[in-house]
Amino acid sequence: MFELPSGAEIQSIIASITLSVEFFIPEIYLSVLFMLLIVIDLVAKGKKNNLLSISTLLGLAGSIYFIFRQQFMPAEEIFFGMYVLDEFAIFFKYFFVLSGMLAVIITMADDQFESEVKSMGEYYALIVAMVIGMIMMASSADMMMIFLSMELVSFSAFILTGYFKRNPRSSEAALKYLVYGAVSSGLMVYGFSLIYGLTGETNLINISSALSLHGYDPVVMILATLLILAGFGYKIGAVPFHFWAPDVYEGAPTPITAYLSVASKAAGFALLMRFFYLAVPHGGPVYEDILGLNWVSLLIIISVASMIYGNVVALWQKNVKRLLAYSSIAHAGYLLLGVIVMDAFGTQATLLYLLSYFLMNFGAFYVVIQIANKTGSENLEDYRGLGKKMPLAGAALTVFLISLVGLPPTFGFIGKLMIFSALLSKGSIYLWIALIGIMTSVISLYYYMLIPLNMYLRESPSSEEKNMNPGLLPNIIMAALMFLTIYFGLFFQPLADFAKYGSALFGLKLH
Amino acid sequence: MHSLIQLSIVVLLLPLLSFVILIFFNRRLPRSGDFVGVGILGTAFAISAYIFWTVIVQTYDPAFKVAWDFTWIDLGKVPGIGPLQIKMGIVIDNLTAIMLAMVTLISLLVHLYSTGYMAGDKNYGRYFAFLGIFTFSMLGIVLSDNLFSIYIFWELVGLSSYLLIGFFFEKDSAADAQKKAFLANRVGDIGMWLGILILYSQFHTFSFTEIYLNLAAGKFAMSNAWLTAAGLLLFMGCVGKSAQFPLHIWLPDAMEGPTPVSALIHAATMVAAGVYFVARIFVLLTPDALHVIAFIGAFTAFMAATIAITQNDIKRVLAYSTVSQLGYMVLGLGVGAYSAALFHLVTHAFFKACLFLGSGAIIHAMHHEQDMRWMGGLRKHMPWTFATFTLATLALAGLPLTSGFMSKDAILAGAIGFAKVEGGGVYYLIPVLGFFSAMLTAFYMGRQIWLVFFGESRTHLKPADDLHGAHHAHAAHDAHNDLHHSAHEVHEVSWNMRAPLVILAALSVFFVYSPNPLDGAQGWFMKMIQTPATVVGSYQTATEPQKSAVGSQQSATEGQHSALSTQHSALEPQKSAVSSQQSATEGQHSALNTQHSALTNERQAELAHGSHAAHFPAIYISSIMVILGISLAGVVFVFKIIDPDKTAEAIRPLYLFSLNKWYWDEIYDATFIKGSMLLSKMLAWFDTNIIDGFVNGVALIVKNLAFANNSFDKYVVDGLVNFTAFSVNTTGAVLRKLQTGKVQTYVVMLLAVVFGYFVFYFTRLIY
Amino acid sequence: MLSLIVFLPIIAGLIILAVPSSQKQIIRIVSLLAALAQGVVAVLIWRAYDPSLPGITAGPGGSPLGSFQFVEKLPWIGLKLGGLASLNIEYFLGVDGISVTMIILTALVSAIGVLSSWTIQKQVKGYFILYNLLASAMMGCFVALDFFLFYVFWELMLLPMYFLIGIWGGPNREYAAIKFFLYTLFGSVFMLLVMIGLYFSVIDPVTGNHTFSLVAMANQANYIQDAILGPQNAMWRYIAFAVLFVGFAIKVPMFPFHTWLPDAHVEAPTPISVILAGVLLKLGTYGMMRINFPLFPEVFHASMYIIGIFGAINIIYGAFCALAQQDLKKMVAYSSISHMGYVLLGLAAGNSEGMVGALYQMFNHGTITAMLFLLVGVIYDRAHTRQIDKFGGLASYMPVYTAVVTIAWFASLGLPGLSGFISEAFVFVGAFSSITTRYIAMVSVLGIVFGAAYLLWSLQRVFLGKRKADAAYDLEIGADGHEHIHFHDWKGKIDLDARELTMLVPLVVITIFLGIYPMPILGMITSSVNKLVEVLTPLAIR
Amino acid sequence: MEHLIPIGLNHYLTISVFLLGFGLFAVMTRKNAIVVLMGVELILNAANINFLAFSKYNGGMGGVMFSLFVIVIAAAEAAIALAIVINIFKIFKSVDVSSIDTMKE
Repeated sequence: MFELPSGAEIQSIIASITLSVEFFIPEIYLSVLFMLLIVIDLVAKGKKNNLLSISTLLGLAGSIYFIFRQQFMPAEEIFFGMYVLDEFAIFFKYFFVLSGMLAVIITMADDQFESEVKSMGEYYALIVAMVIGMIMMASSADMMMIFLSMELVSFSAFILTGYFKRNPRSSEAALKYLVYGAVSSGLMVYGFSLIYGLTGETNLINISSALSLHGYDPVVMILATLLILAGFGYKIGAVPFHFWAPDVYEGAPTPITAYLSVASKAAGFALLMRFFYLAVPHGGPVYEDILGLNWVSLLIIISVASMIYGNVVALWQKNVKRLLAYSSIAHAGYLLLGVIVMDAFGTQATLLYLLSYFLMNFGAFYVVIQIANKTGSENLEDYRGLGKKMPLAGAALTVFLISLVGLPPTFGFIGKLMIFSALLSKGSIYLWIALIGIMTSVISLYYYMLIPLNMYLRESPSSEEKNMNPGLLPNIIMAALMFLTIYFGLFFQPLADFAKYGSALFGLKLH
Repeated sequence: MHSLIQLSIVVLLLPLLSFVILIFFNRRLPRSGDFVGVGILGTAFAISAYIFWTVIVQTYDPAFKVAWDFTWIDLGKVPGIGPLQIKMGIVIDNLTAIMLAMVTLISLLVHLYSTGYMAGDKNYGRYFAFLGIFTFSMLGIVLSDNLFSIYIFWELVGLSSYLLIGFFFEKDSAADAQKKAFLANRVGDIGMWLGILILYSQFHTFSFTEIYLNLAAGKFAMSNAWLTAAGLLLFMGCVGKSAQFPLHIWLPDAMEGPTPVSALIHAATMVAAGVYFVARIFVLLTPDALHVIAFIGAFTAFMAATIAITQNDIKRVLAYSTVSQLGYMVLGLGVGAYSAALFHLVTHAFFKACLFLGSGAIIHAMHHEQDMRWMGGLRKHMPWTFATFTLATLALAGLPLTSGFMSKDAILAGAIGFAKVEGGGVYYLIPVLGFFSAMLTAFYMGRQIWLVFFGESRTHLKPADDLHGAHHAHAAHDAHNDLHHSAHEVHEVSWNMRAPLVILAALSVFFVYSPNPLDGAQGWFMKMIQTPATVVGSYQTATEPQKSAVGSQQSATEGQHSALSTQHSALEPQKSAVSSQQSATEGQHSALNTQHSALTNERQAELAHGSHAAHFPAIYISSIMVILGISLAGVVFVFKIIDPDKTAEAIRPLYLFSLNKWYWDEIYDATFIKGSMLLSKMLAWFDTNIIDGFVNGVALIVKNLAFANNSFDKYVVDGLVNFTAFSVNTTGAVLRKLQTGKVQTYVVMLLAVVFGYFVFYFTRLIY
Repeated sequence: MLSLIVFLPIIAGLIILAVPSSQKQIIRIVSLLAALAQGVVAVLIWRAYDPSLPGITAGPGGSPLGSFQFVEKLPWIGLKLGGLASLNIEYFLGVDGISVTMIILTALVSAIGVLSSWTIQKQVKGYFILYNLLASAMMGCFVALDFFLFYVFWELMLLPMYFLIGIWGGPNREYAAIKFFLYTLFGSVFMLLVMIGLYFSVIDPVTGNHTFSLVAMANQANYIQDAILGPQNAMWRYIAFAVLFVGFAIKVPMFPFHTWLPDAHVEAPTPISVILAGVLLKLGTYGMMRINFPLFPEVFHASMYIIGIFGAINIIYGAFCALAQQDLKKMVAYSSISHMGYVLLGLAAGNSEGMVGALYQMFNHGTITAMLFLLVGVIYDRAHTRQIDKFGGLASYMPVYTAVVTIAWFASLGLPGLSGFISEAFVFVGAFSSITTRYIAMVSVLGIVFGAAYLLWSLQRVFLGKRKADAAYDLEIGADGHEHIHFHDWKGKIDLDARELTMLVPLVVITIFLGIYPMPILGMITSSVNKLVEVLTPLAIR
Repeated sequence: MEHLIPIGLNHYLTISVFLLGFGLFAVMTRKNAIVVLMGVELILNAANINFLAFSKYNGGMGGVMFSLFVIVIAAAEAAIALAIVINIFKIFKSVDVSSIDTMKE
């Protein structure tokens, strides 16, 4: 029924592909790195040395060069518009590569791996794979690409979550993640299929034009969107699609928890923004009237729910990792606040918030790991009196938590400031949401402060004097992260400009 | 700056200097530096005596006045008001000069006396320091030319009185008394302060002269009721300081202080400051205010007199008589007998100081026995004390040939005149009460003299435990005295305590003040202290001539910047009248008329006229009353015709009523003290439980989580349940249950949510 | 100059960071030197200050120069945001009449605080680092003229305070600390929203951009008509005013947001109580004078009456609560509440006398309450209790201490000749002169009596009379035959020792001197206050 | 043959909806992890049918491509899933999904 393409067509296709490739170099490079790591693993069989990790670091660092080169390329749609290269994508490329590197660094610092697994084997390769997947999530403009990249990320995440094979929690987390992820991505695909049915298109831009041209059956549209939202929501871990998050975050190896809570959440947001900004018609009064369904209202509900739920439930947590898991749900809510503003300022605010969240969350998890290395526990009670034993770690953690609350002079405050500014720049319509955000951040102060409270205000029950010094390198890293968190809290201009750069292309496409 | 001003500043600062020296160096100086105090006060008295000489004797001028002020606080250009400064200043007129001399003199005498009385006390030096600060503040009141600085020094005398009453602070009774005194004064002061505020809020100045100018110019924007209120509120200050009803309760307790202090502060000077202050503000008191003042004074005089009858503590009797006499002065001011009241102030200061110092001598000699029931027969042992004490007593009782007679008589005359002018009726109550308390005064003073000096010594009658108590009381402050004392060890006090008695007694004789023992009005005092013209006359019945007159008065005064100095010009004829050999009465009479014709204030004219007319009746009645009182005392105590105890039994309720000081302390304690303590308890409870519970919402989260972290769970108990916190909490508790840990329930919820959304929008779509 | 005075303590903190924690003495000395240097700079500022410049709003040509002094104005953040918006934050410091006194006060109190911290033995290093951080933040709040900068400093104070109470505090320190933290944060987070709203409502006349500059915000001409907090949005302006007011009132603390204060004071160590009462409370009222009122003058004018009523409640309620306290420190804490009520009353009067009184009261309350807490700390060090009924008759055995206490107590109850009186007098003068608050003033006057009541009563119970049966000290006959007092485990001097005197004497001197001749302080503040009153008076009335 | 009803788009869609329902049902109710995963496969295949049907009736190869990729993904997913399930079985000695809930709340 389909007639084969002529030679000429094939020629042109090949030509366009070869043309596209040069816009695709970082991804290719990373894929090579991925395979290379597997090879290295095979060569250095099972030996527990830092060869793998170091090479991963270097490899990822190397990719930055290619990404940097892409900054000077014109914005392009490659592979027949399935894939785009724009500032937004570049921003996230940097973001993901850096988070990958931090994940590696954290992993190197985590002693749990010594006890839990024999060989790091494919671990680092999978991290790289996730980086690739997330980069593609951030830059794909076609439902098929979206699906593929999401699955790439998910699968690597499943394996990494369950990486401690002998650890029941880890395995349980993996299973839950798997089932939940599979279901929600299945639903998402179903939603995609419906949209495909409505428009006959898989490319986001064509979809939006088709939708706005021919209109559509609202019922199907609603269903489709909800299903797709289920897929995205599961990635960003926002209420009500968050259920997997606490268990997985608690069970997974801490570096992976950090990685998931920052990077894959960011990827989800990248996808969310691109999809809703490009494909789904929004803001235009026409569709609201026909549909009675306003995307913004939907997102508002989700974000408010996330802020309240995350913060309120976190009040009850005794396990620091789990506490941070809930806080990350809440932060998904804050990030959504930036999305619902639906303009360049909002995007910029979101991106900046992501950056701050990146810094402080990784920092917090890093300190948590350092403490776990020494105390072997992540329970709040076991943090008692740590402030004296590990002064630097205590101070650093306090700074990160303060930043998570959003108090000056930390980066987290800047993030909140930008988000709320974005909301208020729209006048008083979003003020009540801002109020909810403020209130919940006051609540959050309480449970965040529980940790310093235990570390400083309470004496540790055990008075045995074991060496609690994490060692030089970790101290340096902690200090560096702490310093950055404060530094960018005072001089955030460069990062804010970077975020502005990341949101540049959207400036044109937004209403 | 006028030389007198400079001198007065020196006088003002000298006692402060003595305070500073003594408070810091009393331990290093020999004799704890009492000679410093005495010496400095001597100098101060010398200077003020010179001032007195120049003002009163040399420039014999009722309207004499020099003033000087400086900017104390500069508020810059205040929006809506313009440049605003707050000035401090000094004014010297006849009254000031007299007060200066009086205060420094009595203070000097008390210093001298104390060197004997307080000898050996372990805080001897500090005592003189406190005397210094008191004298300083008292002189400040006397010299101030504005309400603000008067208020400042007002509080400062309060402070020094606080310090001196509580000088034997180990005694709880002393500590209580000093607190009571300060608080009672504070109550009066807030009234005074509000009065000041009313005037300031109108004229944005505190200076007397400017306020009076503005008032006279009719610039008072608020209603006349406010003006009366201002007057009465300012009068409240006097009520507090001069222990007028209802704030009289502190003065008797203040006798816990050393006796010389009682003489200086609580008889002669500080308590009189209230009267002095009312005199200063006399011109702005509306007739309504004056009526209230008159009644309060009359009632106080009467009430205190009745209480004094039954008191047994020698100092308490004198204390209540002080209250009573202050009542007289206030009464005098109230009825418009301005100069009479001030006259009484001065005379009373001297003879009452004499009485107190005398009682101090007695107490000293009796080894701190204060209960008259265990005294008696001291006449032979202490002749000097006896003589002076008796003379002063006669003055207080108001027998002719004494100073007290002249002043009290003048007041009573004024009262009668007042009652006449006001048209009789209830207003006759005032002179009646006055005369009656005059009789009571004579009675209880007679009683005191008799109990203390006559008869046989009753020391041995004293119950042992009582003796014991007394022993404690005085052992508290000088442990060196031996305690096995009895009457025949009593001997006359040393010269440095005797001399003041003699001087003060001498000052209670009539010729010091007036050539005519029957008429103080011929004396220099009442000539120098003239009733000033009211400035609120125009606020009563604003008739045209008054207005114009006031206006002219103001225009006339702008030169000398004094509202009152018109009297000067107005009084020229009076002086001529006095100098010409007419009968003094007519002179006085015409003088008053001229004065009023100048000021066109009929009321003051009528009052003066009335008091003058009532002069001789007053003399007769009061003399009769005094004779009555004394003879009654004689009947009861000397000739024992009436047995006091039996009578007491006969009229027991009245007796107890008087003995217990009309139960004022009990009443106040039951109402105000208990009330405010209860209220404060309630509020504190309210604070910790209700407010903290309601407002401090987040606390409950803290508490619950604290509970979860099982520490300080006691906080779970207290505080009301806060609702926001509670809801936050419970929602958390409920929501987290959603996280069942079963992945399939997660999926179910996911689908449920999606389906829910779907249904929601679907329905919105259909309808 | 201002940067110097702000960041000196932080520098000291960094130096301390380098010092090994075993070198306690060095650490103390470093902080002391920093505090003294701060004091020196403060004195220089005081000497060089020109009282004629009004401040509050911009001078001629919309530039703060010519109105403010020691101005430091650097661009800090200049962002082009997406769309048309842009974010401009300036590092903008400056001084005018209402801040210069507070600077002096802060320098003084924090220096005294360092001295009084000498007795801290636990984790000295951490303590002084936090302390210096706190000192910097406080100073920063007083000199910042950019709302953003102000907010940063404002929030920066919370954390050190939290730890200083929480780590070095008394038995219930956790509770008190978190209570303090949550209260104040609750107050300040909403400030953030108002700040952003103001940012989008105000245009800097010079640059034409939105601005956080308080100076520009204080001029109603710079507001965009239909902005969220523009003149047309009356409702939002009222809400914003209320939000800001609550935020500051919590710091003051104003009834009914005051309950954190007694707990915080009772638990906090002495130096922290001194800082808290001496400076932090002032930040609330300072914020009102600098931000809350001039930015929303018409709302202020509409709500003077309510503010006055709250002030009166503070005065009387605080006095009554103090009357009922058994714990000396708690009594002093409630007395602070009562005295800050005078400040509120004075502000509510809205006229120069009242405002001058309020500002002067802020200064005096700072010095006097510092003295009170130091004195309470002295007796607590010795007896390890603050229960009022555990003493009695101390006057006989600790004469110097008693003398200082008497001065402090009388200063606190507003005795003439001591600084407290003048400020209270002016507050009343102002409050009574303004028709709005006249009757409130008449009620509040009762505070004078009850203030005297609880102070004198406590004075009597602690110092006068004889030793109570269950007193916290023993009496023993000394070699010289006199009775001597003896605290159970107190080795030091019974009466005030040299260090305590060096802390107290300056305060006593200041209290007395300013009570006799207030112009040194008043002279600096009057012009600014008059200007402020002009700004606050709505055009209709002006 | 012409009396037979021609198979239209709706038939395909109906089937896919049924498949989706079965899949979800399986995921939600079955205890056995394997069956749960089969449910997931059903969901994906439901999507596949949609894609194919739509692409048949709308023209264009996008749907076919998509379904191809979905199939591949499903295979990969199955592989990973089985690995995890086996690991679970090693540890918990059971593959009862609902019994594995050590982490909750």
